[in-house]
Amino acid sequence: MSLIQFFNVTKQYPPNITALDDVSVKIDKGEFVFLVGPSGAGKTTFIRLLFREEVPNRGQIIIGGRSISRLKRKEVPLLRRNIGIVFQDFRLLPDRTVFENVAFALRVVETHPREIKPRVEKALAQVGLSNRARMFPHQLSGGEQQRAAIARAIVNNPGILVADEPTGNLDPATSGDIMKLLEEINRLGTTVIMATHAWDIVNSMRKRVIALQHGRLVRDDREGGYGYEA
Amino acid sequence: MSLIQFFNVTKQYPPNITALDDVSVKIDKGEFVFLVGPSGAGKTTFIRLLFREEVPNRGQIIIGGRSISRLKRKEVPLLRRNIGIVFQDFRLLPDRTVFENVAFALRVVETHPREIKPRVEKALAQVGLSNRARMFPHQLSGGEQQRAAIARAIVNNPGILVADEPTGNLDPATSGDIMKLLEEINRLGTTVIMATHAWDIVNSMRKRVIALQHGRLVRDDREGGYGYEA
Amino acid sequence: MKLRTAGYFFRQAALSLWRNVWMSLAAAASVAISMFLLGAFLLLVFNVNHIANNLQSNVEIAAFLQVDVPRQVSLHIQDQVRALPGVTEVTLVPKEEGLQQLSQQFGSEQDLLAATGGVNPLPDYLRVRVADPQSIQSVAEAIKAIPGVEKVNYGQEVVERLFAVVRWLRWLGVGIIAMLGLGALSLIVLTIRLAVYSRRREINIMKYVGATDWFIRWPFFLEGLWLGLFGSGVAALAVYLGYRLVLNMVGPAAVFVPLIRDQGLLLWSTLGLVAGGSLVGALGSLFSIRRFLKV
Amino acid sequence: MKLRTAGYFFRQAALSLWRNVWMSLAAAASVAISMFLLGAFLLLVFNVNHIANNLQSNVEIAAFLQVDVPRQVSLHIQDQVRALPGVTEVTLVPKEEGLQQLSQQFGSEQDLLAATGGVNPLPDYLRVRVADPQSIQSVAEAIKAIPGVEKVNYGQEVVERLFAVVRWLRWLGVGIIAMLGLGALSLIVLTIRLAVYSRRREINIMKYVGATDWFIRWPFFLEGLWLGLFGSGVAALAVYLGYRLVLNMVGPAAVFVPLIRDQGLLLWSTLGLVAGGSLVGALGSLFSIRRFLKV
Ligand SMILES: Nc1ncnc2c1ncn2[C@@H]1O[C@H](COP(=O)(O)OP(=O)(O)OP(=O)(O)O)[C@@H](O)[C@H]1O
Ligand SMILES: Nc1ncnc2c1ncn2[C@@H]1O[C@H](COP(=O)(O)OP(=O)(O)OP(=O)(O)O)[C@@H](O)[C@H]1O
Ligand SMILES: [Mg+2]
Ligand SMILES: [Mg+2]
Repeated sequence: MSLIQFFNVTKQYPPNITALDDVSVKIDKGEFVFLVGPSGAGKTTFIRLLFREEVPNRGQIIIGGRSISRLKRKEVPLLRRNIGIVFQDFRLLPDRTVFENVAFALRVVETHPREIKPRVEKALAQVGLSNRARMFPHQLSGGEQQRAAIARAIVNNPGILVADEPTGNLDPATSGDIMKLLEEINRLGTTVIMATHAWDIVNSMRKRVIALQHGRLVRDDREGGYGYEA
Repeated sequence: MSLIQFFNVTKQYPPNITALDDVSVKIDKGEFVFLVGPSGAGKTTFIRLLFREEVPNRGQIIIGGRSISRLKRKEVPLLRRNIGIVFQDFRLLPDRTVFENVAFALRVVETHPREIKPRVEKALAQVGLSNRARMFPHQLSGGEQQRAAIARAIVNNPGILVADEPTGNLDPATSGDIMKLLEEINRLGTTVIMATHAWDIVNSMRKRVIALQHGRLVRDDREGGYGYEA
Repeated sequence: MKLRTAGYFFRQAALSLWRNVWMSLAAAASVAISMFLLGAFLLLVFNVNHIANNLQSNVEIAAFLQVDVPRQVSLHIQDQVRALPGVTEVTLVPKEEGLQQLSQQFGSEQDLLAATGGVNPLPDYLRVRVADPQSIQSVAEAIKAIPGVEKVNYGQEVVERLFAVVRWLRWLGVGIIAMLGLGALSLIVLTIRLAVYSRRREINIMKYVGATDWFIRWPFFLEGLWLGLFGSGVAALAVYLGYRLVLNMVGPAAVFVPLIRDQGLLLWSTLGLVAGGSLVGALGSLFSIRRFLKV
Repeated sequence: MKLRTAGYFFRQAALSLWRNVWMSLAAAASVAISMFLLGAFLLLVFNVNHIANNLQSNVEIAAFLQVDVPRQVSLHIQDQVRALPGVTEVTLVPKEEGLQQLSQQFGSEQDLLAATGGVNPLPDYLRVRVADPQSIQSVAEAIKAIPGVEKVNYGQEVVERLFAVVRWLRWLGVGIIAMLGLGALSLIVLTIRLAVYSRRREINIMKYVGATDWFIRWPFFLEGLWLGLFGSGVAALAVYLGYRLVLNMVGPAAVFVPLIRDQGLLLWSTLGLVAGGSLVGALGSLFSIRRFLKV
């Protein structure tokens, strides 16, 4: 059975915006999936539904065999802990340092304090931010904030890693490093779903590509390239 | 005389981060300049100094013949009104609609109300956001927010347009449209300075490229390509 | 500033209140509570003062005449006392009446007169009221100087005591009002600061887009003004209606508690509340955004 | 929750207060002002009540005996009265002393006795104090029933009047405290709501990263607790010192204003303030984040 399943999912925002329109898709454990589509196509909405920031108006989302619309309120945090998320707008806690922001993902699962420091430091090193650990988000450049968000998403070794535009603020060299990191993580068994506009990365990696347009699934290729014309 | 002049500008952030290091550069009226460099190189800092969000620790910045470190407090808004800015983090007013956010740039210069509507509508049409005018920033996708920020920057026909990563959240097609728009604006006489990581755009446009690395100016080519190795 | 810009400010302030409606309500409620407390105590202190004045002006002087003074002379002395400046009322209590009162007190009416062999040992006396309680001592002395007056008594000790208590009450009232006024002021300013604080980013953004300080200030000023106006308006209404309620409730039973029933005072103090609240709101708002304008 | 997580919560709450230091101070100041007002009025009402009790228990019964009762019988009656339940003090005022007092009142000492031909027309009387002012009427009636007692007088009218005023004062006091308590409660809750409101995004982010509700709540709960503790601690200290100051200032002059000098009450009410403030702060904080947890 697939790890993630969307059955005829439709998401509408008030007043009358259909962000996702009857989308059905299956993603298996260990897959690496690119989510592409023009601005406003529904990529972020797809991701929001995954970790239940939003619930669909119609259709079903099954993750690990459970319908997430049916999760009890107390179970939602458990779902989210198993999903590492890189938000398009970073969503770092403004009054905590980079270190604390990354550590927070470990704290919520009550990791032993002795473990926290080395694991956070490793994650920060992986994204090249070791020398910014003591700084606050507003003291970072755009790319550095993005990398901090990535570090927070991976520190917990989640089963699923969802990244919304994780290279949007990064130069090509750093982007390359981050992509190598994501591939590495994927190789170790984590399912990776990444929304992106970076056609060069998509084209060079030849992974599965899911293309959205106007909220509809228009293409789903095993080893696809960038592009979303139906 | 050049429109914008940096003389040996150094900007340090506490505790000991040198974001810009002895940068001297001249930009003439009507130029189109790309600002490139790896994440954390100092591009955003360069832009912040331009509109006086920050003041340099050493060196001088002259815009239109005036040293902007010597501006009186009341003159700062006048400087800013002549510079349209697209922020890397958008900085839209959260409790105003897209229309009101764009209109705000006109209101501060006390444009006649009758003029405001058509001009805002034209700017929104130029970035392809006409159908999102009544929505609030948090209801927009990342790319849509970016375009709203661009609309606000251009609505006022500023003498200088500064854009920090204006295509970071945009798909290639929309990016192309935005670049055409910026070129058009530049052709009409506006000086455009754009920080970006989009090497494909930089390479295809063959405009002036200023490259920063670790806060230092490492390259300044008339018709350059992307790249910042010294 | 052009006139049409003013219109924009008004609309903007209203919109802003509406879009932060939850925060606006919290701030306005805070203003309302503070101003209500202030208003309620203002009226309380006014009333305590009123009652104290009342008590004081009820103080009487008893002037005992010499025992052997004939009734004719007593009446003459009464006229003399009545002519003294500051005296409002003089009643002559003839010795017969005095004895009757005394007898009643001991509960043996006939016995007392009988016991003394039909001789009334008491003097006539005058009950004197003065206009200004503060002048009681000097009036007493003037009366004492009149020939035929044996002793003047106005319960010196009790009166001194009463006056001390009243003085103390007045100071207490002033202290309470000052304390509550300061408290209300600080609370309103703090509330508005917190409300503005949660919008500090907004102010920054405005500055970055080229708005002048005044352009940013105006809508905030108006917002503060309206918050203050609304909050203290509610408070004033509550104070007004609450006081009317108290008057009605205490009303018939309160011969002993003479409350102020003057509509003017009530109106002026509620108006004062509203004006004060609005002012504090507007200025508090201006003051609070100051630190965020420095960018 | 593991124990080490508790340590993290404590550090997190402290850090958070420190990083939002400006907001924390505003909120704590708001708590302090509200609680100070409440505390000050609490003591005021206690004192007014105390003074009123004092006044009431100063009320005496005067029991006039029959004029012809011999001194021996008077003394016997005194013993009988003393044995009545609720009576605390009985003083016999012999008729000689009574006459002297009366004479002094009229300012003609010798004349009065002389005028009556050396015959003292007055009866002996007893001055009776009771433990509980409410029982004064029943005691008076019991005394009246004793043979040899002619008339019992406790200034019925005045006492009724005094009791009415005191009752009124008590209700007023309860009303004021209730009003201020409610006001302080609302002000603290509103303040903390505003403080939490400005951090709503932070709460959202925590939820998105997989924090359980309680994991988010704890530090906020502690923050609220500390804000309340600190604010009301300052208030309690101010009330305590302020009251000592008032005692010292009024001290010698205040024979007329018998303030409570009981350290226990002062201590308990300040402790009560601190406990109440902390509780309201903590619960207000919990209550305020609730709506932001629903994501
Ligand atoms: N307020 C601040 N306090 C301290 N350090 C800061 C602050 N703002 C920026 N920096 C540091 O200054 C350096 C330059 O930052 P800047 O934002 O100019 O980089 P950038 O070239 O825009 O990078 P990016 O492409 O990632 O946006 C970074 O290393 C950043 O951490
Ligand atoms: N809270 C909301 N309320 C109303 N409309 C919304 C809301 N969030 C998103 N939308 C709309 O839904 C559509 C899809 O948004 P989404 O964020 O999923 O796009 P996206 O594919 O991530 O775009 P981008 O590449 O620009 O980030 C957009 O048109 C957007 O305006
Ligand atoms: Mg998106
Ligand atoms: Mg930048």
